[in-house]
Amino acid sequence: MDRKTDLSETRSLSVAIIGSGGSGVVTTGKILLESIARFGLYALMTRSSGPQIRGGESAIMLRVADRPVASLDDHFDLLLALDWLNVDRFADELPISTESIILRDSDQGEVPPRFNLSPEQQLAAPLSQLAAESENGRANMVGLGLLAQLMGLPLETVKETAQDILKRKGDAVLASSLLCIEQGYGQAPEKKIVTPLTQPASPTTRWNISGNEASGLGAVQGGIRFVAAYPITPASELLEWLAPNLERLGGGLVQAEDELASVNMIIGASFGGVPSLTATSGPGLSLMMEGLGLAVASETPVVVSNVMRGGPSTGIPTKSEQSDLNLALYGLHGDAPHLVLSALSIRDSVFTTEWAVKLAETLQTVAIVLSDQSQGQARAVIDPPTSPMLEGKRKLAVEHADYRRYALTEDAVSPMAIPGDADCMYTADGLEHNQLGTPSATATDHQLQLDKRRNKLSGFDYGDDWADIGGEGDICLITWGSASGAAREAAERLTRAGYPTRTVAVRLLSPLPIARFSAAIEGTTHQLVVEQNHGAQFYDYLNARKVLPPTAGSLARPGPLPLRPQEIVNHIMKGL
Amino acid sequence: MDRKTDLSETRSLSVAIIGSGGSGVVTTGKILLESIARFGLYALMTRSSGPQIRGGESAIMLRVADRPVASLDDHFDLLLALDWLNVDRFADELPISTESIILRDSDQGEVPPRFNLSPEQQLAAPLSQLAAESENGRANMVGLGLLAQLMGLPLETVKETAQDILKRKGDAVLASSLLCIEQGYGQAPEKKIVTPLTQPASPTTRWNISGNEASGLGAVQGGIRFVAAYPITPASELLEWLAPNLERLGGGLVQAEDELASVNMIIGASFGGVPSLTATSGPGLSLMMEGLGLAVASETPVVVSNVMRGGPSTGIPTKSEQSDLNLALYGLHGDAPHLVLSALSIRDSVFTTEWAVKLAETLQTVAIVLSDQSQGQARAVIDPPTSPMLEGKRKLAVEHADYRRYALTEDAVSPMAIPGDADCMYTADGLEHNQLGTPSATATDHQLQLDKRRNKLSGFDYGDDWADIGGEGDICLITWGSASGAAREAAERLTRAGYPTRTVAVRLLSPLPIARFSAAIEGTTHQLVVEQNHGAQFYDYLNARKVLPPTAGSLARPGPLPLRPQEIVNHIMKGL
Amino acid sequence: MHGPPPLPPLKAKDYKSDVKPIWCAGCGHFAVLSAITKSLAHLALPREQVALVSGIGCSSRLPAYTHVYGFHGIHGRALPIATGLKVARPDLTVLVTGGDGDGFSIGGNHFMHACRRNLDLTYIVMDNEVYGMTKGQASPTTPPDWTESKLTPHGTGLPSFNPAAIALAAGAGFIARGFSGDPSGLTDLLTEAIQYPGFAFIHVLSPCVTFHPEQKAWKQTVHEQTQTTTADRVVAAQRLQQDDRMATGLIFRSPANARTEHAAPAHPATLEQMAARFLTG
Amino acid sequence: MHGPPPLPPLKAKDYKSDVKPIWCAGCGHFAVLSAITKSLAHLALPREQVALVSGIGCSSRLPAYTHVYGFHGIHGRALPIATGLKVARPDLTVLVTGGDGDGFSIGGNHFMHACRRNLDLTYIVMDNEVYGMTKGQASPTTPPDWTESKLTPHGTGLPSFNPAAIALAAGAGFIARGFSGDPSGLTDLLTEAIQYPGFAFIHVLSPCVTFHPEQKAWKQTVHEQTQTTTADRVVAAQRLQQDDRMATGLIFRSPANARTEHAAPAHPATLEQMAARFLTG
Ligand SMILES: Cc1ncc(C[n+]2csc(CCOP(=O)(O)OP(=O)(O)O)c2C)c(N)n1
Ligand SMILES: Cc1ncc(C[n+]2csc(CCOP(=O)(O)OP(=O)(O)O)c2C)c(N)n1
Ligand code: SF4
Ligand code: SF4
Ligand SMILES: [Mg+2]
Ligand SMILES: [Mg+2]
Repeated sequence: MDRKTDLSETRSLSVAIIGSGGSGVVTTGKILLESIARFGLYALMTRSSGPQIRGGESAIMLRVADRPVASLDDHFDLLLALDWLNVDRFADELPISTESIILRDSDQGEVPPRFNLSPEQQLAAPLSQLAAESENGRANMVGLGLLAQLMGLPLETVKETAQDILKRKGDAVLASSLLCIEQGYGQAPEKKIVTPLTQPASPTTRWNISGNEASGLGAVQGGIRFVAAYPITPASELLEWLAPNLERLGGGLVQAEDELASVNMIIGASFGGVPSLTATSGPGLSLMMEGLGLAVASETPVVVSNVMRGGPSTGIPTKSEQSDLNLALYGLHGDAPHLVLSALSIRDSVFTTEWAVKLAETLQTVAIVLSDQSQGQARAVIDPPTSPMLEGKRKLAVEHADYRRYALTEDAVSPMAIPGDADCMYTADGLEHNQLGTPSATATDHQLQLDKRRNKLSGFDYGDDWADIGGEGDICLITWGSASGAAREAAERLTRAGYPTRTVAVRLLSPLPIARFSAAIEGTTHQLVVEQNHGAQFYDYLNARKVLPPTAGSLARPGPLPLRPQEIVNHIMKGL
Repeated sequence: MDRKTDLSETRSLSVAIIGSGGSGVVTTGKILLESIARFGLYALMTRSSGPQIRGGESAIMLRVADRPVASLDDHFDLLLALDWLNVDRFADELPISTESIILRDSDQGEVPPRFNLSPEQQLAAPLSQLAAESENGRANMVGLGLLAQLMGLPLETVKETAQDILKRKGDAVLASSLLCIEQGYGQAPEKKIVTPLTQPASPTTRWNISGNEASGLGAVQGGIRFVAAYPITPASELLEWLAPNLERLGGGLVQAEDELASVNMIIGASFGGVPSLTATSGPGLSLMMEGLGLAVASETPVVVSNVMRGGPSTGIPTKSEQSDLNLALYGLHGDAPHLVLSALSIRDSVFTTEWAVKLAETLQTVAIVLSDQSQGQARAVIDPPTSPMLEGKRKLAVEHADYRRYALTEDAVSPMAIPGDADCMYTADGLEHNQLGTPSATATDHQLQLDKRRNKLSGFDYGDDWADIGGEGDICLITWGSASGAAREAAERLTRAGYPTRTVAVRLLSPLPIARFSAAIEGTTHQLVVEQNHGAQFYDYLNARKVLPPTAGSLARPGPLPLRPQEIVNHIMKGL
Repeated sequence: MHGPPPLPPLKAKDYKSDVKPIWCAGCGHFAVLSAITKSLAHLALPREQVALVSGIGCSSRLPAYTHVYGFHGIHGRALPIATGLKVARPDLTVLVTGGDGDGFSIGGNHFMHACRRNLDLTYIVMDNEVYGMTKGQASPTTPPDWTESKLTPHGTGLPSFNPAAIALAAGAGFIARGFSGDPSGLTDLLTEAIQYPGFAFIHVLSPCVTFHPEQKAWKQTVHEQTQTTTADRVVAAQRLQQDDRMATGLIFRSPANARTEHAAPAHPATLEQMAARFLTG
Repeated sequence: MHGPPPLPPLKAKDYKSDVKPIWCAGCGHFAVLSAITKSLAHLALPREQVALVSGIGCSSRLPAYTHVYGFHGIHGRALPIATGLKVARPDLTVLVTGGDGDGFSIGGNHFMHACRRNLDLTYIVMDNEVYGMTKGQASPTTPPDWTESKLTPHGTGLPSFNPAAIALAAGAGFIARGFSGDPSGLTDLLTEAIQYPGFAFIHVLSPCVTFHPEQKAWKQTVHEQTQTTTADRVVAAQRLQQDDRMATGLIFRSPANARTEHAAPAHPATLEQMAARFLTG
C-alpha cells in the first residue's frame, strides 16, 4: 500500500538539513523552526549528531504542518546538504522516496550514489559561492534563504527571526547573515519543487519548546523546588533548564557526585517538606533503584524524570529508545509499588511531569516519568500546554496527639509531619516498621504496611488522564510515550484508508487502571501494542496485567531510528 | 479440613527450642540436628533471632522425618523453652496445635497464657536445677538430653555428637555437658508424649549442610574461582564459606568497598578468564544492576547469588521473602536478556548454583540465582546432592585471523579471547558495537547485537532441568525457589486426600522454556501459582509470558513467616 | 502582654525516645547517644528543629532512639540525605550519624564530597573498626592483622583507612576525634561541632564489645591529643600522617565559613513569566 | 637449536588500533594515548599481556584506540574492573584510564579504596577539570569560579578536589603529575609507574579545548616541580597542601611493595575433599 494514494495525508512538509561540524546546521534549523512558528504553523524538529563531542557532522529533521506534529514522516520531501561529510552515518535516518528532492551546494560534490536519486530529484545551488560574495557570509544562511523560499515562508519573517536569534553574535555577522538569506531566497528554481506552505487564516498563540524544557516546566509547575542530579545524556538539558529557573523561584539545584547521591539528596529534601526531583537516563536510573526503594518504604515523595536512550548498558547515549520500561516498572527489590508515567509528546511533557509531581506528593511515593531522547532533545511548535486538575499537595500532619507517621487511614495515605512541627517528631525508616515508624519484623506489621503502600496507589482515582484515547474503530493501537505520535498518525491514515482505528496512548503506566483500560479497548477486534524497544516490554507488561486479549499483537522495534507512521500502518495491513 | 484426619502425613516430628541469648539454643539445635543425621533420618532446621546483634533471644525449629524434609510443618509437636524472654517476638513463628506439647524449665515460670494450652500439654522439668548439680552444667544440655529421650534418639548417638561438636570448648565443659545430657535423658515422663522416631533399617550416606554452604559448593563445582563481595545479611555465610574454600582451590575472594565495586570486580576477573561470582541480598542487588547491564552488553559471564530477605528497602534483613524476583528479571535498563534461576531447596542450591555458573559461562551472560533466608540460613540433613550434566565451559577464541569478539555465529555465542592470547586483542564494550567490538550507533548493528544477545539464550536447549515436576492430577501447583518445599508437601497431602495434584517447581525462571512449561501444566484443570511475596510477582511474570490459562489462581503471601503446606492445601480446598 | 509561661528547659532525656536500643550490653554507641542528647540539651535546641540522619549499621540505628526528627536511611547514603535536607531546610540543625563501614566503605565517596561541599552539617562516625550489624567483618579502619572474620581469614593486610586525613584532604573545616568512653569530652566536641558554621566531622572511637572485645582496652590507650588545635591545613596534614588514631580532641578547625547552597534569587520570576518565555514571535 | 627468527621489537604505533578517536581536534587526550603507547613500546611489553581498563568519558574512550586487551566499562567503575582483573590475572600489566569526572566524582570511592588496596595497577587520570563527554559540566577539579556550565551558573563555589592529596591520604605509594603538553615527560612517568610494584597514580593535566579553551594556556603555566620526589608521607602531605596543582613530576614514591591478593594456598583441597566435609557422622 502506498500512503500517497491510499492514505494520503499531504498537509505536512518534511525537511532535513545535514552538514559537518561548524557548517551551521543547528542554527539554520533553529531559525527555520521559529520562522515557521511565526508564520503560524506547527512543527517538530529533531536533531542527530555523530559520536564526536564537537566538530562532528550533524543533521536536523523538521516536519511542518497546519496542525500539531507529533511524529516524523516516513520520508523527507526536501533535504539540504551543506556538505557530505560522514553522510553515511545519517543515511539511515534520512529515508528518501521517489518524490524526495535533494538540494546540494554546487561546490560540495555530487549526491552520493547510495541515495539512488533520479537526476530530476537533484538540485544544485551555488551556496558557498554566493556566501563568499559577502564578508563573513556563510553557506548555511544562503541555504536557509533558499529553503525558506521553496517552502513558501515570507522573507521578512525569516529575516526577523534570524535577527532575533543571531543578534548576540554582533552586527557584522548579523548583517552578512541577512544578506546571505536574501541571496538564497533569490535562488528560486524555475518550477515549484514542493507545494509551498500556506499561512493559516488566524494564527494563534504558539510555543516553541523542547521536550526537556517542557519536562522542566511541568516539574516547577507541579511544585518542584529542589533538584539534585548528575549530568547524563540526554537528560542534561532538562537540568540546565531547571538550574536557573529553580533559582528564580527561590529553590535550587545541586550537582551531586553521582546518582546514588542525587536520589538520596532529593529524598532528604523531600523529607524536609520540599517537593523534589531528579533527572537521569538508563545508567543513572539503574543506580538510583536502591534509593527509590527507600523512598517507597519511607513514603517520601520524589520524582524521577528518566530520559531514555539506547540500551543496554552505555548503549547508544545519543539516540532514542523506549527500553527502560522494565526497569522503571520492576526495578526495585522487595514489593515496592510506585508510580510510572510516560510523557506522550513534547507538549505532554509539561502535563505529565506536572501530574507526576502532584501524584507523588498526594500519594507520598515515587513517581518515575519516562521520556526519551527523541522527544527530550527535540523541539516543537505547539499549542500552549495544559495542566492537570489535581491539586497535588501533601497531606500534612494535623492532629498531633499520639502522632503516627505511618498510620493506617482510609485512603492509606498517612499525614506527614515536616521537621519544624513540634508535636510530630518521628524517624522515617526503610526498615519495615509499625505505624509509629518503629522497626518491626512482625508478620502483622509487614502485611499491614505492604497493604497500605499498595492500596494508597491502587485505591486512588486517577480520572481520565491515565491515557489519551482517540478515534473509533475495530483496530486499536495501544502505545505509550513517544511512540504515541507515530501511532496516532498511523491510526489516522488507517482510518482514512477505510480501516477505522483507535489509539490508546497510556500516560499512567503503573498502577495501570485496569477497568478503564478494558473499557478503552472494548469493542475493538484487532489490538496492536506499539513501542520502541526490542523486548516488547510494554506488551509483556500488559499481559502481566491480564488486560490484553490473547490475539493482541506486538510491534516492538528498537532504536535508534524513530518509529514512523507507515511502519505501523504496514504492520497492521499485513495482519489484516 | 483437618489434615490429621484427612491428609494425615504423620511420619515427621517437629521440635522447637527457644531461649534468650546465651541460653545455648543454637548449640543445642546443632547437636540435635547432627544426632538425627547419625541416627539415619532426614531433617530441616531453621533459626530465628530477634533484632539484637548478640545476646537477644533466639529459636530453632527442627523437623525430622524418614525422608527428605523440604518445609516446616504446620505446627510443632514439641517445644522446649529454656526461658520465656521476649517469647512474644517468636510466637508467630511457633504455631501450636491442640496436640503440641510444651516442655519448660521448672525454674523459668509458667507457659505464657498466649499459647493457650491445656494443662496436659504442659510439662515442666527441673532443667536448671539438674544443671546446677554439675560444675559448669548448663540447662540447655539437660534439655537436649530430655528432648533426645522423648524423640527416641539413642543416648550414645547424642553424646558422641556432642563430643565432636563441643570438643573445641575444652575437656571441662565437654564433660559437664555430657553429664547434663545424661541427666536430661533420665528425666523421661511416665507416658510417651510423642511417637518416638524409628531408625531406618539401613542408614545411607547423608550430608549436613546449610543452604548458603550448598550454594558455595555449587559455585566452586561450577568452576567459580574468584569472588568479590560486600557483606550483607543473609548472604554473608555464603561468602564466609567461599573465602577459605576458594583459597584452597587456588582462587580468591576480595571484600569490596561496596556492591558497585564487587559486581565490577567480578566482571574484570571474568574478562580475565576466571569464572566469577558475587553474593548479595536485595539492597546489594539493586546497586549491582548497572554493572550487570555491562556484563550483559559486553557478554562477560558473571553469576550473582542473591539470598533474598524481606523487602522493600532495608525491609526485614533477618527474615525470608521471595520478593526480589521482579528486580532479578527486569531490573536492567535497556533490553538486557540474562538468566535467572531459583534454588528449589537447600540440597538443590548445589545443583542450581553449579548449573547457573555453567550456563553463564556457556552463554557468556549474567546468571542471577535466587535463594532466600529461609533456605540460605537453614541447615538440613539431605541425600548427597547431584550435579548438572552440562559441561559448562566458555567457548574460547580459536580461529585467529580477523578476530571478531562479537561475531554473529550460528548459536549466537561468539568465541571469547582471554588476555594472553596474542592474536585476538579486542576491547570489551558496554557501548553498542559492531562484531569487532567497535562502538557503533547504527540501526543495523544495534538490531544484530540485540538479536544475538537474545537468541543465544532463547535458542539454547536447557533440557529437563528447567523445573522439578512431580505428581499427576487435575490440580497443579506452580512455584519456585524455597516455596517449592511447602508446595510439594501440600500436593502430597492433597493427593492423599483424593485430590491428585501435580507440582511444577521452576528452576530456570528466565528465559522460561515456554513449550516445556505448557507441556508441564498440560492436562491440569486447576492451576495455582504459589510464592512468598506480596505482589504476586511470579504469577504476573507467568502471565507476561502468556503461559497461564486465564483461570489460574495466585497464592502470594509475603514474609516473614514461612509458607506452610496446610496454607496451600486450604487455599486449594477453598477454591474447589 | 502575657504569653504562656516559659517552658522548663529541655533535659538530655527529653531528646531521647522510648524505643529500646537493639545494641549489645556494653556497646560504645550508648554513650554516643547520650552525648548527642546532652549536647542538644546544652545548646537548648528545639527538638523539632533538629534532624538526625543515618545510614545502616548498629550505629546508624541511633536516630530512632532520639526524640527529634530522624531519617534512618540506607547503607552508606546518610550524607546525601542530609545534604538534600540541609539545602532544602537551612533552618534545621542537621546531624548525621553512622559507622565506619557505612561512612568509609560504601559511603566513602559521599564522605569526601560532603567534606568538600562544606554544608553546615555535623557528621558523627562511630568507629568500631568492624561491621557490627552484619556480625563482624573487616571495615576500612580494621587493623591489617585482624583475623577474626572468615571473609578475611589472614587479615585484610591493608593499612587502616585514616578518616581524619581523608577529611582534611577533601577539604573539611572541622575535624575532631572523640571517644565513647569519655562522654563528657565527647559532649563538648559535639557542642562545638554543632555550632561550627560548616561541615564538622567527628571521628568517635566507639567499641564493639561483641566483635572486638579487645577494644574494651581503649579505656587505657585512648588519650587526649598533646598538640593544640590547628587552623593550618599544612600543619594538620603533617600531624594526621603521624597520628596514632587514639588521640582525642579538636584536631583541625578552619575559620572558613559554610557554603549556603542558594541565597535569595537575584532574578526572581513567577511560573507565568517562565512559561511566557516559550511563546513564539 | 634453531627457533623462529626473533620478531622485530614493537614500536609505539604497534600498540595503536586503527579505530579513529572521536576526540575534538586539539584535545589533550591524543597526547596521552601516544605517551601510553610509547611507554608500552619502551618497556617492550607483549601486547597480549597488557590490559587497559576505563570508565566512561572522552578520556575513557582510550582503550579502543590501543591494540592491547581493553575494557571500556561503565562510568566510574574502571578501578573495580581492573581490580578484579589484576587479582584474577596477576600476570597481566593492567593500566586504568579515565577522566576527572569518572575518577573523582562518581568513581571517588573506588579511587580511595584502590589506593589503599595497593594492587599493582597504573591509574592514569586525564584531568581537564570538566565533564567533556556530556558537554561541559563542572567536575570536582573545576575551579570554583568557573561559570560556563548552566548547571552551576554561579560556579560551584567549592574548592577544587585535590586528587594527589586524596591519593596520599588514602595510602597510595606512587603519586605523580604529568601534562599532555609534555608527552616525553609523561612517557617517562608512565614508564616508571608501570614498573612500580604497587598502585601508581598519575594525575595528567589534559586540556579540553572545547569546553575549557583557556586550558590551552597550560602550555605556559604548567612547570616541573621544584622539589625532588619524596618517600616520606609526612613531607608529601605537607607539600600537597601547598601544591599549585600545576607542577609535574613524581611527587611521592614509597618503597612499599604491592600486595598480592592471594598467594599459593596454604591448605589446598580438591572439590571432593570440600564436599566430603558435609558428610554426617
Ligand atoms: C547496600 C547494602 N549493602 C550491605 C548491607 C549490609 N550491612 C548492613 S550494616 C553493614 C555494616 C555496618 O557497619 P558499620 O557502618 O561500621 O556500623 P556498626 O554496625 O559497626 O555500628 C552492612 C555491610 C546493607 N544493608 N545494604
Ligand atoms: C551512571 C552514569 N552517569 C552519568 C553518565 C554520563 N557521563 C558520561 S561521561 C561523563 C563525564 C565524563 O567526564 P570525565 O570523566 O571528566 O571525562 P572527559 O569526558 O572530561 O574526558 C558523564 C557524567 C554515565 N554515562 N553513566
Ligand atoms: S555488635 Fe558491636 S556495634 Fe553492634 S550493638 Fe553489639 S557491640 Fe555494638
Ligand atoms: S570535549 Fe574536550 S575532552 Fe572531549 S574530546 Fe573534545 S576536547 Fe577532548
Ligand atoms: Mg562499625
Ligand atoms: Mg574530564
